[in-house]
Amino acid sequence: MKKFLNKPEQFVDEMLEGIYLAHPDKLKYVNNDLRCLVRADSKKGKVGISTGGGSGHLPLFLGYVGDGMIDGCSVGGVFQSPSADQMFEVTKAIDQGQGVLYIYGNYGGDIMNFDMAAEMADMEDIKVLQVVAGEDVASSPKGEEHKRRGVAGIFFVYKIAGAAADKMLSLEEVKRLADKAAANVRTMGVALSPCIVPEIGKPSFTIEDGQMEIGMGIHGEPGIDKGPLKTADETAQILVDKIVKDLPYEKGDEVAVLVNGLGATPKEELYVLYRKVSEILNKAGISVFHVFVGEIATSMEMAGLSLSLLKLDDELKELLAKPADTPFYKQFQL
Amino acid sequence: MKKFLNKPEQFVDEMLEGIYLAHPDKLKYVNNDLRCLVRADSKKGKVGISTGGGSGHLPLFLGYVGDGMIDGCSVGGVFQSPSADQMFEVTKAIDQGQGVLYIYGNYGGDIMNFDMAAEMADMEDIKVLQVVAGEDVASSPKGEEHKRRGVAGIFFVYKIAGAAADKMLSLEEVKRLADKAAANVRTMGVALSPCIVPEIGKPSFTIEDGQMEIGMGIHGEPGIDKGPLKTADETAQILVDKIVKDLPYEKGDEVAVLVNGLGATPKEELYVLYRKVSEILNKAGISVFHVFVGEIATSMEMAGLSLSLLKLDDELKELLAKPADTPFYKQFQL
Amino acid sequence: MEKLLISDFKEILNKLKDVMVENRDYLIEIDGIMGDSDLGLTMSAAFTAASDLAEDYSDDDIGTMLSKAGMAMSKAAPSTMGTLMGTGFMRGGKALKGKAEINLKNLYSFWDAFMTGLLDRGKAKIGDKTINDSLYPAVLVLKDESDRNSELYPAFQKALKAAEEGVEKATAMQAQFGKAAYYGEKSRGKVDPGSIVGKLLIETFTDYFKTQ
Amino acid sequence: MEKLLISDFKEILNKLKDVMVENRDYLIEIDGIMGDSDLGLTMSAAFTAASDLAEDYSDDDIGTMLSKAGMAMSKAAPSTMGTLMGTGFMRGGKALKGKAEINLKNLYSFWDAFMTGLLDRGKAKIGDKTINDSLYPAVLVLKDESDRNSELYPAFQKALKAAEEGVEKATAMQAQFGKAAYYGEKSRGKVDPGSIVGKLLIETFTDYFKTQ
Ligand SMILES: Nc1ncnc2c1ncn2[C@@H]1O[C@H](COP(=O)(O)OP(=O)(O)O)[C@@H](O)[C@H]1O
Ligand SMILES: Nc1ncnc2c1ncn2[C@@H]1O[C@H](COP(=O)(O)OP(=O)(O)O)[C@@H](O)[C@H]1O
Ligand SMILES: [Mg+2]
Ligand SMILES: [Mg+2]
Ligand SMILES: [Mg+2]
Ligand SMILES: [Mg+2]
Repeated sequence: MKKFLNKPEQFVDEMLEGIYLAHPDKLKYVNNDLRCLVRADSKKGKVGISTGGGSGHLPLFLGYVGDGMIDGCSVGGVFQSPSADQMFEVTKAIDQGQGVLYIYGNYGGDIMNFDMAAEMADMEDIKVLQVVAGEDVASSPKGEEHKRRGVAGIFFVYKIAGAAADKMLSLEEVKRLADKAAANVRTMGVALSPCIVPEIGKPSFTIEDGQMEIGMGIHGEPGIDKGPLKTADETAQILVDKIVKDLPYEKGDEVAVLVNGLGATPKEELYVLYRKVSEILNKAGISVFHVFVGEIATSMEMAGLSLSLLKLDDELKELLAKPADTPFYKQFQL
Repeated sequence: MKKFLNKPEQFVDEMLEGIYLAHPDKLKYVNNDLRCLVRADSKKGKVGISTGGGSGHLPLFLGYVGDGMIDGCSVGGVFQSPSADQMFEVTKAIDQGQGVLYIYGNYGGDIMNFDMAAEMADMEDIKVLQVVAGEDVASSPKGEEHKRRGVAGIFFVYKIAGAAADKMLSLEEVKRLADKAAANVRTMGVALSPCIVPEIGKPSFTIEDGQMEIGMGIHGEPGIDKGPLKTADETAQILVDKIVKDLPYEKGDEVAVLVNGLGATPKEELYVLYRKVSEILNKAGISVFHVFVGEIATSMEMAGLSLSLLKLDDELKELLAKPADTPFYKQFQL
Repeated sequence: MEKLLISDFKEILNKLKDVMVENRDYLIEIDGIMGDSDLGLTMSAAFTAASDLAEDYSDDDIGTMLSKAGMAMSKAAPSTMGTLMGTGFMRGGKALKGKAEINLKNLYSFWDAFMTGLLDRGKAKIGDKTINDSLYPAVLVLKDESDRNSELYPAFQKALKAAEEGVEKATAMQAQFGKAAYYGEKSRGKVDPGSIVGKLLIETFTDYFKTQ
Repeated sequence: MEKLLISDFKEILNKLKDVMVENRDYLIEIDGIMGDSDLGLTMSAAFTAASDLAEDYSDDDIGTMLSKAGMAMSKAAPSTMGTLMGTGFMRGGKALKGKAEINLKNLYSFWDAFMTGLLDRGKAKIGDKTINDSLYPAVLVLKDESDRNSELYPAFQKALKAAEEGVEKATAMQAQFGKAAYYGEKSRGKVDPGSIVGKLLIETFTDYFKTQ
């Protein structure tokens, strides 16, 4: 294991200490718990948006806490859910009387804990609604969408919900828009190499030399096809085909595209892939409103990438285009 | 070699095609040559700033072409200088009669080619001045600063020069400020794993299991100490000590910090390192104006990081704080 | 009929901690096959927290102590199994609230509430290849035995047998929940790590009663 | 005295291409020791571009053809050595501008201008462990031989010997320029890849004259 760390069991807390030291004007923690992260400033009277999940995916999840995006995040151990308790503390800290929307990925541990947190919030009369993001088409077939893993597409859900809350819309309305984004996004990924959880110290799965795994999840969940490394163009074709057929995205549709690096894969390769993605979408008559290329949801040092499409309509487009400014994500008006 | 690519010899051009497809409103190329990249729009009457260098370092170099930063970039093959010819084409495209400043790293091939390009520009009466960035303290001892490699610190030089040009300062004045930034920045890096040039297909250097190389350059140039992997805190201590002593940075100084990931190293680890950097600087009485954490200058999938400090005064601080908006780098007013 | 005091539950929680620590590597290994290899870490952390809490607990209310142990577990290990254990102990403890002495009937009501907590929180059904598939049959046996006023040790021996059979059955099932569900048909034939945890719970109680 | 025509230079550029392609892997290997392993790639690319240009060149102006070949080289391979080769051929070609026939005297003036180009562009001095250290001694020999009106083949044989000795000397030097300079003292005893390129240039000319 080649990592910059001190004691593996201190990894997450030391990372958080570094984050608070680096961004003291933007982020703080509540309840004396580094893992209960909230915005240092906040817009009064706004619906609160909170997320949470395991560490090891930066900028996911906490990186989207900031202006125009979300308000708080409970932080788990590497690939571990934070506790209901922590989620509840964040909820209390960001509620401004307008209620709080939870947005999180479709993982057992997270669901149970957010459910528990919502029960706790209910007992304190904080109105909580939940949006579970699950859009990895490789993780479950059509018809069983509710079983799908949440991966990089959650970025779009944050962005839409964040912009909606910023417009001072109601909790119900923010949820409606977040649900719409979640329903209109599809993702698929491919992995070339594993990653190492510091406390485990060695990869918990392997991908052989010269092999790639199509559809692998961001914690190494199995994909749908393990086989010899394909070219960038072939890979793009497989990802686009599967995603486009699933929703389906159709001729005349307008989409936002996200080409997400999982960690070790350089930006150069993401652009080589996008070249083909753009060509295929263009041929299919699907137009691209904007493409995001970079590390949006990672698995530490895993090599690989994922592709997400978000189908847009006027209201989603308007919200997606709004600026955002967090320590990890900056966007000028599109 | 596990990479998303088609033919290795097409890697750079396909990457560029992807980049132009992704950012059509921001970037274009001139002279029918994908490798002569310039801003799609531009501010009239401004001093032009151009850079160039080998591919494989995204967001370096072309990623800093955009609003508030630089105007053009000639793009070489992976780890290869672009040609003088290409540099000259970019020069012609971005000159607005106020002259052009070349900012590039201290590498033999780049120097020779930019020198040739400057001769060509001179023949066409385009005024060109040059700033060579070389700040890697591990690459050459104090007293031999002119031999030092240019690495991530060039980001600060772009930022300062870009903001200066944006203020419509003269070529000489922009150069003065860029030189000042270059003179006040120091960097040192450490590598954990090598990277692969696509056309070569295998690593051209190795770092053994459990080993790290302190002071390694971004093309695998040898460092000053190869030895067992150190903890994040020990690594931070070594980097800060060497950098601080070199300039030297002193009690009461105000600095900007850059913790740069070389490629595969996750952001999590950069923050674990920054935690200690912050502590050491704090103890030394050096205050941090702003810290940049992320991938600013990479070596494809190399694992490792570099630390840069820029000593600030009022004029540098004002320029550093200005917003910037390129497809690869976005900064709101600090 | 035998009575259990708060000291017994402190001892049982202590044993549970030991068992989870002993099985740390084994749980890591089996969770690594279709999961994320954390189960050994989380169960050790959860039961260490529970045992620490119990040790420090100075009152004699068994139910409250177990509820608090559950809260401590879900804070210490917010993974699927940690949260389920936390929920189970919280709900089970609630069923024993105020009690300083416990018999098999009470113990059944603990396990019944524990099980209901798991089903509520996890939303998995019997047959979905989870901890439910080893624990639920064991709890059914405890109901029977409690109705028949059995002794603790033989009752738990039978429950353990049911849990062990449950592990076998779960092995043959296709996972519908948790990370293993991504393996679909391929999950058949592989042991479900959660079902092992269910069995370890019952086994630890059983072993404790044996030595009394 | 022997005369070289444009056809000879086309043939020599063609041979240079072959030599660089044959030595591709060797140059990659030696550049890999303290450099970036690209020398085999860049020299093949540069001389292929030069040879292609020469093949298509339809005039009889040897100097212009060589200058253009230099431009093609620096476009095709803008690395250190590619740029130096480009500069060398551009400057050398300029010295022969307008000539359709070449003798040893002219050829010396080509190499003299070539060498000056390298020193100008690269700013390295003799003794800095670069191509200069094999090429400069060879060019000095050519000056002598040209002053003495020697035949082409023996003149180049001697120049080649000087280049070979230059390679040996360069091996012992400490690198002051290029990537190898980062190795400081450690660069001593390791062959300088650029010096090999210098030797290959002279060797290819020599071999060509031998077979005439
Ligand atoms: N919804 C659920 N209800 C009950 N048990 C579940 C559920 N989902 C998963 N499990 C059990 O959890 C076990 C894995 O636990 P754990 O390792 O803590 O999960 P994770 O690491 O995914 O959070 C599985 O073997 C299964 O028995
Ligand atoms: N300034 C210089 N002047 C002359 N020759 C140089 C100079 N710098 C480096 N060289 C030569 O260039 C050789 C390496 O060439 P090349 O592989 O093209 O360099 P790079 O890959 O660094 O651009 C060295 O072996 C040395 O002989
Ligand atoms: Mg990364
Ligand atoms: Mg990267
Ligand atoms: Mg697990
Ligand atoms: Mg080289």
